[in-house]
Amino acid sequence: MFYSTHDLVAIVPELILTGFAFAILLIDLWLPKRAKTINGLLALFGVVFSFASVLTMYNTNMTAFNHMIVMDKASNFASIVMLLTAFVSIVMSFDFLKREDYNLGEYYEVLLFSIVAMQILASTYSLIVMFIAVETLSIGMYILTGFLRNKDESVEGAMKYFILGSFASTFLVLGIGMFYGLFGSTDLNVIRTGLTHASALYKWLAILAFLFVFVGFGFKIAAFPFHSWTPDVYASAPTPMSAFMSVAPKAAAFLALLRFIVVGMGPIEANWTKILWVIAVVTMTFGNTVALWQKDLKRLLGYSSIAHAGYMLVGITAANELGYGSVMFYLFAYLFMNLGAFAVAEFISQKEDRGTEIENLRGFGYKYPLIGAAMLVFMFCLAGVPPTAGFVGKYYLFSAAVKSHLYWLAIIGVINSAISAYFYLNIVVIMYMKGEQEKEVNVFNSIPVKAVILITAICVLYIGIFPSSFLSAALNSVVF
Amino acid sequence: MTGYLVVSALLIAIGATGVMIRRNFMIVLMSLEIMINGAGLFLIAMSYYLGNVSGQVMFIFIAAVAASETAVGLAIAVMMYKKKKSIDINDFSILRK
Amino acid sequence: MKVILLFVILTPLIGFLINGIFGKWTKPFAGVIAASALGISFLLGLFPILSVLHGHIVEYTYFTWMPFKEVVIPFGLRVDYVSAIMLFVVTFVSWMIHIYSNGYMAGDKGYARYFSYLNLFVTAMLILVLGNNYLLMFVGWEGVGLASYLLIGFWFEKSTASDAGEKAFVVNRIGDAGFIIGVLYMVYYFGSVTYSNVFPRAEHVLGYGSTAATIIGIALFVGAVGKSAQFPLYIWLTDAMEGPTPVSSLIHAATMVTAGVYMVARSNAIYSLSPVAQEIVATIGAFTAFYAATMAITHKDIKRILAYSTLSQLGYMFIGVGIGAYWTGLFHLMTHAFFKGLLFLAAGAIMHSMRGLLSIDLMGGLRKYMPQTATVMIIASLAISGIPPFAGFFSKDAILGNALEMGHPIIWIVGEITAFMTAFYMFRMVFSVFYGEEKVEGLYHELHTHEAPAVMTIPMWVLAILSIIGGWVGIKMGGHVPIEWFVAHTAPTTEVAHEAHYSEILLMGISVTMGLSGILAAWLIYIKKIITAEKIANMFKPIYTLLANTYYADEFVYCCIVKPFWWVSTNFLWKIVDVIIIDKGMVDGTGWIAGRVGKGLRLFQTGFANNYAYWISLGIILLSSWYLFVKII
Amino acid sequence: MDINQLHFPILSVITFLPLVGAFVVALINEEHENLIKYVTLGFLVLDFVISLPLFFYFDPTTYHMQFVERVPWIKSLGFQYYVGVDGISLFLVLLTTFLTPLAQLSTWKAIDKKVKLFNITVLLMQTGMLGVFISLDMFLFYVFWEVQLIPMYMMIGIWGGPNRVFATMKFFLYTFAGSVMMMIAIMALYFLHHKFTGTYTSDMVKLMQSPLPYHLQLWLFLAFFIAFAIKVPMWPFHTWLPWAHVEAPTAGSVLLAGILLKMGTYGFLRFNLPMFPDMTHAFALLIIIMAIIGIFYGAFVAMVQPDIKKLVAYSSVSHLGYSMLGMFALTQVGVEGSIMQMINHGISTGALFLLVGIVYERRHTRLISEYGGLASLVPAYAVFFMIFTLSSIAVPGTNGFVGEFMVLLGAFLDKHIFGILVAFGGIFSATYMLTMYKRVFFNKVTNPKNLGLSDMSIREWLYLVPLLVFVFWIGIYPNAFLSKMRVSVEHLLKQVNRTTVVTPAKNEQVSMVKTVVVKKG
Amino acid sequence: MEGIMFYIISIITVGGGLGVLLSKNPYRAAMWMIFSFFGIAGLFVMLHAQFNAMLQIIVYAGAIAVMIMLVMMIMDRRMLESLERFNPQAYWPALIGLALLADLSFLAYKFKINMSNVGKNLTINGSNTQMIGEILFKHYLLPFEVTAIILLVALIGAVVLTKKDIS
Repeated sequence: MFYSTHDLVAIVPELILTGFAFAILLIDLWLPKRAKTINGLLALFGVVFSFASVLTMYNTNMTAFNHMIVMDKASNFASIVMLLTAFVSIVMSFDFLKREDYNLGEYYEVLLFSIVAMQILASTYSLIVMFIAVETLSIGMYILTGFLRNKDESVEGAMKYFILGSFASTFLVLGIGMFYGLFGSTDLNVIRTGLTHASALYKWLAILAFLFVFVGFGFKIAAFPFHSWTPDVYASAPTPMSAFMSVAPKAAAFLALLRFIVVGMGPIEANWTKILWVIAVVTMTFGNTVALWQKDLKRLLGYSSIAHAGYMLVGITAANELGYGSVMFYLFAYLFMNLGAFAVAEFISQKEDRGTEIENLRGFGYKYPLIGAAMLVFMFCLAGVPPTAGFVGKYYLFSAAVKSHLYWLAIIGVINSAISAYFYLNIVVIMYMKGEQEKEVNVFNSIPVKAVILITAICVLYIGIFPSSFLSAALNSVVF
Repeated sequence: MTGYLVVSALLIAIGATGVMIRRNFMIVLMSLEIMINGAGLFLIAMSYYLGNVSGQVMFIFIAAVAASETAVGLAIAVMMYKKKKSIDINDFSILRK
Repeated sequence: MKVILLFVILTPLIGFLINGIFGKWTKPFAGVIAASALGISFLLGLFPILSVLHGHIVEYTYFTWMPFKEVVIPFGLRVDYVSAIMLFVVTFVSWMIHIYSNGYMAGDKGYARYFSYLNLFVTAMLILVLGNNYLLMFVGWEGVGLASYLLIGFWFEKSTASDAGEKAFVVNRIGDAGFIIGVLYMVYYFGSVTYSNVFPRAEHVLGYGSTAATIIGIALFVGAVGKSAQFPLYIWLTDAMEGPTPVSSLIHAATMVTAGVYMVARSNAIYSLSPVAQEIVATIGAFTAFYAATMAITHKDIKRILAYSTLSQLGYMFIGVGIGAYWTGLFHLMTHAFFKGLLFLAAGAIMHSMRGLLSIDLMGGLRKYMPQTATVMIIASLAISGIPPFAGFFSKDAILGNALEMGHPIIWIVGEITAFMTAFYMFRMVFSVFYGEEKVEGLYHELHTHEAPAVMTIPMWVLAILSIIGGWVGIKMGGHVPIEWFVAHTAPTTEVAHEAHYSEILLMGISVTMGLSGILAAWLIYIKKIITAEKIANMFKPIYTLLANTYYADEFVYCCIVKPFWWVSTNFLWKIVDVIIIDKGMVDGTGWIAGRVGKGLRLFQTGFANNYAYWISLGIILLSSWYLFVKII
Repeated sequence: MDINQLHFPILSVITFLPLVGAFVVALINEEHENLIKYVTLGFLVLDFVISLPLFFYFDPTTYHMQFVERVPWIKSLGFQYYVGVDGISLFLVLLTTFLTPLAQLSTWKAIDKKVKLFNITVLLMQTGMLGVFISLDMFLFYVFWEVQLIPMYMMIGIWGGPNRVFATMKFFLYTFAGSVMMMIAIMALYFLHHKFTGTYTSDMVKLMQSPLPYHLQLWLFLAFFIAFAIKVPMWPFHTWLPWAHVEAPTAGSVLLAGILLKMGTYGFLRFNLPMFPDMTHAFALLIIIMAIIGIFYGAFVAMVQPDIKKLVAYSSVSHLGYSMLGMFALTQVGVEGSIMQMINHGISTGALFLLVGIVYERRHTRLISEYGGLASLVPAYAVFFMIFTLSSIAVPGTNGFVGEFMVLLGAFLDKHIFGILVAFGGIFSATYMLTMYKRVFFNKVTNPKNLGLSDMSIREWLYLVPLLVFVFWIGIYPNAFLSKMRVSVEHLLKQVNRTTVVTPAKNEQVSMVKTVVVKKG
Repeated sequence: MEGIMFYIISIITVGGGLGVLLSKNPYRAAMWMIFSFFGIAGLFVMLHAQFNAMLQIIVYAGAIAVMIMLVMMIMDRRMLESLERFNPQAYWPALIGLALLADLSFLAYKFKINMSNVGKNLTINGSNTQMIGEILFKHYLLPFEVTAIILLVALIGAVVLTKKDIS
């Protein structure tokens, strides 16, 4: 068993990012303080090149490293989502880091390594690789959460994230160990073959193993009851990183979960759909109802991301191609709306990344008409109102459920989106309908952030009105 | 086999309980180590009973991961200490509800 | 002819539009415009009437109004024997009253508005009369109701006037609901509402004595009850006297209120099929005739006396159409239009010169100041009391005679008693107002009471003449009564199996006796003062109180219907059902539950890292133990 | 078969022209308020003018969709941009293009803050509303259905009264909650249609012929029912309406009452009736009972309202009860009457809201008790108010009568008792409207604040007179409208009756027919 | 014989764990932890995983424990010792822990795998290390490389989180 350059081709996007990460690591040492932005630009280039390589190889279908890693449309689609997220987050970070006086090269390094981990997570068929990738990514995230280390919240967030993340990953290891014990391998295809012919006892044990593995993934995608870190971490992390965390790791984890579930757990579909049914329902309901009481924009988005994870679980629960495709599409749509919303949070944030209370948005729509309008679009998008990407995404998710005759799941889903409309619209209310802001609120007047807000808003609308090509791409991507 | 698995289960449960009931961050960290070792034991036991060395290889990865985790965990502990001169995790609970 | 007939309706409509839209500028000539519009209308109307007299029924369809799959409703006008009479009465009396109004309303600030309303009323009334189908009749039916509403509330700054207008409209709406139900049934059975389609097929489709005919008959009669103010929907009419007196004269005496009678006569083909419906019509008519007359006896307000008298007379008309002798109803309708119109005009003249005072207690000996008014008033009173050769005698006699002949002796008796009371209260009024002494010293002087101007007296005289000669068409000539013969072309008298034969002379004698004795009684009490009215009132105190308060009908309606209704609507339907149960409870409650769930779940997020770990562990335990312990074992 | 007799994408043009207008207005500087108003009005009037050929070129002899445009939209699922009108939607489209400019004209003075945003909102709303009525693709329909919620939400929330936030939230959430149920049903319909016919389509015209088994129709019907019943709003789903109406600015109320509510009734005609014929028959009685309750309940509650707008709002509940009643009577005249009633309600209630707005603009109160004796102060206004009141209480000669009579007749021909019961509804509508009229316009002027009231300005005349024309046009010559909807309604009823056509007398036979249908799928 | 060994080592392992769980003093807890790690290493040896046993001692008992001790060194000793031992509501989470134990033990009891190759294939030429090396570099190259990244990230992270304030 020997490796060839062929194997390296499959990880070109990862390699590019790794290369750039190392480049930053080295160049950072010689950069004077005022030129630290070059780090960011380098990271941006890395992302762009990686993105370009993903696009060039979009239709490739290859496996490498003893089937441990593949490059297929699914992984490429997920890569696109992650790289776009990374791109936007990096753009959002430029001025942010300058303002916070934390303009360190390490930020971008860790970020790039995390993306590498995510890409690997998204493109592997081996559970153990998944575990390592998840951990790499998690560690990156712990670090980025605590990056503003002089801030109480940051420390606390990182601490919680760390404890809970490690806690959950133990169960992931346990689950992987069980699969290994049962089937002698952690390769999903082997597991699938084994499961197809497995005895009832094996199947039963496999379900339990599935549960433990799911703890790990559930933690990453913030499914109830493994969600508890989400709001705290989102609220405490640097805003660009909250944005990043709410999309990219989720995209990777969802794709990994899809692979694990669809490929590995295919034979016991009947069982995991039931489990996921319950989890999806609880997750949506939890996220949405608790979000009703939030006062802080970032925290609200944290809860809302729990809810959105619930919606996406609906797509997986549906257990059909449409469902998987729509999960991917939803991730793609969610990218823009959530990043946009976080960008607005950044826009209103003060020094030390504070001041993201919703109340600070009072009269915002009139003071900043364009950005206000964009926020309006994001809010309606998150609530799932057409003509936005969020609506189309939700439509497909629920229609997948309906296709699998999971009517109640779909109904609970839409009821939830009606509940969610309340708190999203409440933001609109505050922006437009509560009169002027009394106190002086200094916004973060960063051109990149504004550009992000406007461009994501346009994208949200564009995808909402002309979803066709994106949708076919998403639907075609999940043919495993 | 059951014996090893039970030991593994005990370690995981003890570690989990530690995470749940202890307030000292360092001890939480240790509990996490114990947990992951319990899981690692499971893997090694599997490896032995299957007659497949992959499990042992995996344990190496897990050890590496655990080490990195600990490194970061300790960094966080230092942050906490710097911030509040305390590593009681209950002192860090302003983010809630 | 087609265009002429259309213009009979259009002319008042044009008058309405001119005065209504350009009222600000036409104000000085509003009366002239309106009256001349009516004059033209009347003259144009003569053409179709002549045509009918020559035996040609005039019917034209102008356009299809509402074409449905189930029924096609045309806009067409029809003048036949029945509507010819109505056309004549309506246009002529209206014309007279328009002229009269020129004098009566002079100086009012709503002069143009008044005439536009009046023209609107005539338009609607003509549509009612001339429409060739029930729905068009309904258009007119509601249209006159609307005009009546507007005119009653003409002096809208008086709250009694605006209340009365609303009351009239709403009460009429109850009747209208009945009417429309009748129309619906008609569509159901006939697939048409056009007279020429319905009547010839009525017997074939419905059958004699069928429930269907009864239902349609009763439903339509509910409409008539509302419009013609029969018991129990009469309550609006007395309040309607809040309007200007010419309006009372035109709408609430001469024309609109008789629409019900016209409609029943019009629908004779249906009523003749249903003895039950006929019985109901006649009974209600008789009851109202008597009931209203009792109330007229005690009232002191001239217009209200006349209003109750109108109710009573309308009751007579319903007796006429109810017993199946449709011509008698229409005959009385016509004569009543003349003399009752005249009575109101005369009352108006009195009011005019008394600056709006109306109570008979304030008057007396007015004859000297207003001789012409007094004369016409007496003529009209004689007519209404059924004294030959005045018009009322012939028509009333025809009704009562036919009632007996058709086998309704009780109705006849009631009718005769009512005739006595009619004469009594009419002459009570005449004697109190025109004869005797001035009751309030110096009042007339102070008010500069004088005779009405010519523009008012001339129409009065015209009507007075008609009140005398108008009934002569009811005299048997050449073997048949002209009016009966005329009407019977369209509304033949229902044939009765056992027709009783009574001596016509005897019946006439009884009627006249009743009338005369009524007058005599009034003379004895109010002129001779053999016994004072107060004494009688004291003798029958409870009855008197009851009558003076009009049987407490308004109070009853207010306390038992209106008030509970408002109370239930406000306190139960709105404040409890709508606001609390549905809105707060069901709608907001759902949201509230979601909020509570969120508030509860929020407690999970304690902020302590340990606690977060609980949930993860618990999740694992719950999920896995479901499979571990429940699923397998 | 689809026809586009103009060979010109007229429907798209009228739908998206306001959107273009919104962009144009967005580019104008906020300070040029008058320019903004004129440009907006210009676009709306232009839109109306362009929509007129729809009326004149409409072919009343066919039930097929006309002025059709069809472009693939979301290819992977077969959704299309498919628009067209038939005799049912034609008038609602025209009503929209007609009413919006008038509503906008009414805001000339009433909206004094954020004028630019307001006008953009109006234009966007126009696009959303038209889209709902022209969509023939379920998905497209749903998109528009929800899209128009947003501008309405903004309109109530930004320019509304003191309780606007609560009202607008309630409006949005309530209708949204209803329509997401419809979303599920739309999805289910899409997949079920595939199950029974083998093709995926969201083409409404095709779905109307979809053979759905009885038990599946039930749930789908209910889901659509909830969405539309809330929108209509039928009793007891109506409680958002008084809130929304009272708090909304005049133009908002006009559009809400005039057009948005019609979407509910229109939805029933487009979805529930033709797609679920069995359920339509099964539920007809229930819905009719609800409609009748609504008619009376709306009237009773309207009667005791202290606020003019709230009164008119409750009267809407009553009026739309008529519309629902006529529709579910399932007779030709009933359904036509229902459509007429929609148009009438748009005109007369819209006008009433405009009128309330006029006086509100001057006095900033809508409480009946604050007024009195207005007839002598503002006669022209009083006359307009009277005429629209009459139209609202269905006095013959006005449009209201035509619609109400048709509904009555339709209901009566279905079951006598319905017609008879509802015939009495007119009493109460007269009561509440006239009582209000009396208290506002009659009697003496008691409140000295009213003395300074000025009568209607030319602009106000300008937007009320067109409505007046329609009051009498429809009242006197309804055939102009009826003839155009005749064939479409006939076809609709044929669809509704398609399963019961097969010997309806015997239950077994009917169920046999149904099993055949099931097996086919 | 083996059975007895197993029990002794198990008791050491679990006892160490319990020591961590219960001791108030973190220094002592760290000692307990090392104790436990040695136990685990013993179990590894029993499971024919000699390489891992060494790894366990070097990495865990050595590196990690030392790191933990080091970090504790820089902290205030009194603070560390004065911290509350348990959470205020420590009882029901302890119950959760017991439930978890029951759950996992039952699972362990039920867990059955194919045991036809017990103890085989774990060595090449009697060397467990060589076998691991073969597999690691031939089969698990990718995860190995990724492990490099994770360590690097942890390194960077530890630096960036703890180094002195930049300003």
